[in-house]
Amino acid sequence: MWRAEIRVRLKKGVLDPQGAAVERSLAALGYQGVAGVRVGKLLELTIDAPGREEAERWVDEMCRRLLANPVIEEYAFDLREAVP
Amino acid sequence: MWRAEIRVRLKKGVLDPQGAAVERSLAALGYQGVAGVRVGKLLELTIDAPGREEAERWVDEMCRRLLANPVIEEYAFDLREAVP
Amino acid sequence: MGAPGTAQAARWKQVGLTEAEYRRVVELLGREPNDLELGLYGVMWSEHCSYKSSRLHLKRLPTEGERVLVGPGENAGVLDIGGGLALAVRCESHNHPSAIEPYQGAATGVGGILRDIFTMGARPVALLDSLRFGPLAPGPAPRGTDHPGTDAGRAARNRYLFAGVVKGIGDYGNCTGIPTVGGEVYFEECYSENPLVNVMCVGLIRADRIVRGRAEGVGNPIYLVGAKTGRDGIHGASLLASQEFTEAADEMRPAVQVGDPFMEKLLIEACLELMETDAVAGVNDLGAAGLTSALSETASRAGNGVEVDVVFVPRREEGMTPYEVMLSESQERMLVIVKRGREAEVEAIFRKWGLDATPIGRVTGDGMLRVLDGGRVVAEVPVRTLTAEAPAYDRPAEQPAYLDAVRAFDPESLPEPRPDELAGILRRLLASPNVANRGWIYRQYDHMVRTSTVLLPGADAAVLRVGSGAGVALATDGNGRYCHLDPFTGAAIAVAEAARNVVCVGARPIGLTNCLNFASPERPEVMWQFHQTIEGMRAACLALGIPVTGGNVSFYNETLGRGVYPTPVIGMVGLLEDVEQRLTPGFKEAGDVVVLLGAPDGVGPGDGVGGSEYLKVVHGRVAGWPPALDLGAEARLQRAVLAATSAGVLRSAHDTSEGGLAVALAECCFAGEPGARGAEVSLRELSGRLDFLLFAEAQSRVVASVRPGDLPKLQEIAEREGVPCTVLGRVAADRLTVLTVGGTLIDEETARLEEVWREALPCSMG
Amino acid sequence: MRFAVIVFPGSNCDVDAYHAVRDALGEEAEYVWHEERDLGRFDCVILPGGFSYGDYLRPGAIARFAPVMEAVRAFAAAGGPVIGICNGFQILCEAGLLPGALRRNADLRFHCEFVHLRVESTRTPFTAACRRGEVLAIPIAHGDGNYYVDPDTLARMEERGQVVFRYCTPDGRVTPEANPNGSVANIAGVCNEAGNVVGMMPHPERAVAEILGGTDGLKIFRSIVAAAGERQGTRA
Ligand SMILES: Nc1ncnc2c1ncn2[C@@H]1O[C@H](COP(=O)(O)OP(=O)(O)O)[C@@H](O)[C@H]1O
Ligand SMILES: [Mg+2]
Repeated sequence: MWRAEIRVRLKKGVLDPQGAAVERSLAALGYQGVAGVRVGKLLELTIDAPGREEAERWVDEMCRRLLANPVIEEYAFDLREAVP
Repeated sequence: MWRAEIRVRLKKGVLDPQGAAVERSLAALGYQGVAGVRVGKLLELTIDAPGREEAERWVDEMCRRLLANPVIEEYAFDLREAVP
Repeated sequence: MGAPGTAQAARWKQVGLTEAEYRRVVELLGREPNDLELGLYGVMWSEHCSYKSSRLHLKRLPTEGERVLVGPGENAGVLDIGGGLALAVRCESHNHPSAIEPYQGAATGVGGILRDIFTMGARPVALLDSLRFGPLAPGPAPRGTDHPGTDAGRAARNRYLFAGVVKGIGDYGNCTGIPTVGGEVYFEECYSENPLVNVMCVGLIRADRIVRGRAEGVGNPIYLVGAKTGRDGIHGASLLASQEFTEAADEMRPAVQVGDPFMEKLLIEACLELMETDAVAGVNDLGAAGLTSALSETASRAGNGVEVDVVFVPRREEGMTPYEVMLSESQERMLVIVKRGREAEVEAIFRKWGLDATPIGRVTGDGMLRVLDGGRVVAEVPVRTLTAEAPAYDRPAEQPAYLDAVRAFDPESLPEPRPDELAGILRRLLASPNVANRGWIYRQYDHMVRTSTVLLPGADAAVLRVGSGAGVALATDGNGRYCHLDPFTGAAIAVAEAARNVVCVGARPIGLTNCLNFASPERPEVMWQFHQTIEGMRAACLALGIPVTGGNVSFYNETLGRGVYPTPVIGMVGLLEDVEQRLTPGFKEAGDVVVLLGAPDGVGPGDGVGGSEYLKVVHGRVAGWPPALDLGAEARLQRAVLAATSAGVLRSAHDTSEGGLAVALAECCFAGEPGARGAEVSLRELSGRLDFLLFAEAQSRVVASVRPGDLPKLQEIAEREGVPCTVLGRVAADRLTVLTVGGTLIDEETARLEEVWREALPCSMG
Repeated sequence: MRFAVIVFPGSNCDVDAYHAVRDALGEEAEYVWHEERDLGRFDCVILPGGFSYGDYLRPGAIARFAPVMEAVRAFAAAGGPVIGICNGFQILCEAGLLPGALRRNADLRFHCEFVHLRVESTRTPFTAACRRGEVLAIPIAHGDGNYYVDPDTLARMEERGQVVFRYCTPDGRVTPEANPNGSVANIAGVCNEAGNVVGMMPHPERAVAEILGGTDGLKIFRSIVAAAGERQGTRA
């Protein structure tokens, strides 16, 4: 069993309305030195795969097919072995 | 300058309708061995702080005040020094 | 077990019962309850589920009428609207959950009220929301209330609550595809700690297909359908809404539930498809107190018993105890009692929609609620002891002491503004959050989906087209400030104004639902307010001939002994036989005559100054008597407007409310057609102080416009109905001008005034 | 003409699209469940608005894998007219049948209101009966209508006339104030290269009768009927 932590981010250059809103709110709360706020998604899942390699291949495929939209997003993930 | 990567997750036991929908969809796509899908938020930001300690304190405070909803969410973050 | 000692004292307290209530349980059972049984009594005897402080008094509300097909007692009331169609109507509060988590609290409130409607077999067709928050901007407390002023932190919190609630309602309604067509919002200091979130839903149903929430037919299987059961909100809504907020609220936080509007949408479609089949004996939603409440209510209504085994309940989490399963308030679940032999049919429908449908037990004839855990009985109590035999209290009531002081106010003692200050005052009132345009809210709600909304938000009431050519008008109303000053009159005004709003779009009021939001019933002053409110509603309902089809009571809206204003919210339903006859508030054509129907200064000079927005915003006071309400005059006014509508005389109609005549005129201009966005009116014929004439909130008044040639016909109708009819002036192109004997009082470009009114809420919310 | 109205779990403007076609337009319509695989009997396919699969993950992300989408793809490839409205637009983008993606509205709020659209291209069957530059008043109702496409693709789309509608002022000017959601270049609707697949955020099915506030939406439905007539004419 593998636990995947998948990070989906908006591509560089794609405007991030949520990030902009968070940045404004932080400034309003008095955090002046904050910049470059980006809001993405954190997906976590457990996958039953015979080995790390398969797990990696499957998660990568899931990201490409469903979890991220390649027009605006990019993704990265970590895997760690999980006790079932 | 510090770059923070903040992970905001729903607390354990809190219903995650998105995670459940993604899990069903993955199963329909043929990924049978996937379970425990949870969808959270990934926030990234740059903060201008004199040292790691201050950066840590500030980010923690931001999480508590704005970035995470303590009623249903929990958070964790990493900091790394960034060249301005 | 021996006599209850200290160890046991903690026992009843843990489930929110008093010692006397615990003793009553022991007496009813003839033994000590086990922990699970005690938990069942705890939730079912909570204020929220049992209405123990209000039940006796609610009986005073008139509930009968020729159009009432189902009155209070079922999940929703049902009104006959002709042509074989009926409307299911219900209003519910979600105040306490929203105070803790505004987005999810409000969202799950919408989910709950939708389920109340489709439980009856009705398709939900409209939502309305009635909201109360503390002020959005910092400011001092007005004189006349004991609530503190608003500091920057408090104002920020209020904005957070307001934004979160609106988003929660919007997201849930939008996703399920039910238009949110109207509502109201007020901002007052007393709601800072305790915001109010009331949601009303209306559903359409064939009059001969109403489904009851009954566990009929001994031996019929009981199905649990929809979402899986988790540890959500155990002791959530029921206990939260049954005790005032204390510091301990923090500990209740895990009780917050998350809504899944997608699941709800599937449930709606599946349940409505199911109810077309005639394979069901009864249906009930799972709301507060979850399975416990749904099982005991359905059994109780049918006079039957029920037996369920919790092992069959699909779970989201591991290791849940029978107690947790029975008390979970997980959302988006329904109980379906299926006719024996029709199981396969029912299961197929839920499978099609991708939903769990699991038999968990059956209807029995022994009147017991029996809970099994893998075949072993873990609780067994008579159903009636949980429902009909729950305690009912006639709690002590006493007129609050503050009333004498606030009512000592004399309107004439107010400094009179100079004539050249009146335009500025109008602008201030238009910018007040209680008067300003609500577009910031309703633009976040899909109010057009289903393409039935033929009068969009912004008018006095929303209108939906139904059946062939008919229309249904919907409005909510309830000015808590008036009720604070005099709950009897305030409550009567809430009914009268809601009815008037519906009348102003050309509809006849046919029934109402309501939500009564109060502080702790354990305080005699609050109980007095509650009595008075009921009596005021009763008087208005009887005078206007409108039955109450149901409602909801929310007590304990208080924090550390300081409560909300007594706030009854009325949800009114009106009927237009011909939807093409609907009226709108906006002026239609320059040159039309502007008329005020109803007595210009109410029952006399100074009427409508007490409790007014003018008094609070300009003079910083909450004081006086609320506007007087002459129910006879109100009934005549409403009859006159409806008669004029049938005669096709009126081109526009809009009632005066917060901000008085001047604000009403301005709103008629803002809503006007191009080239008819102004008015030139004269107060020459009217006597009295100008600030009172312009801004006092005397009741039973409607600003209308007619073609010059139709004026005599309108005057004739008004005279016949005994309603004063004052010609104020003419519709103009693009300026609002108010003249008096001495000269011009107000002369403003409509567009400039409108900007002030339109920008106020968006500006406060950033 | 026979219209298919695709129904996904969570669709909620399916009923409105159905009635717009049947009652306002006077053509035939049929609901098609997302599990069906054959669209052979239809002349036009509508992917209606709503919240398929709750809009979870991303609007349209899950719906695009529904079995019926294979049939939609084949129908489009054969030149059949396909229109995605609101959520339908999002699904078509996710499925790659239209370029670009729809992000959260710039102000993060849902917007429900009448807006004005300028018709930018009349080469699609859905705008053939409109004039180029014509202004239509049609409601929007969405939280994720902020259209994005990378600059190079946008340039190519502009060249080929793939931008079909832009948000504009009542008198037809394309200004930032007229843009309700932050879409690049005020884009409200686009088509594929061939022009037979159109996606738009506004809801034409909500503007098909005076009682609903206007009939400009009918122009889009009438276009498709006219275009089909012409096609048959040329074929005959
Ligand atoms: N919370 C809300 N949600 C939706 N619509 C609202 C809300 N508050 C006010 N509105 C709409 O704004 C308009 C004006 O409301 P209000 O000032 O309360 O009207 P009135 O004074 O006639 O009772 C109405 O059409 C009402 O339905
Ligand atoms: Mg009104």
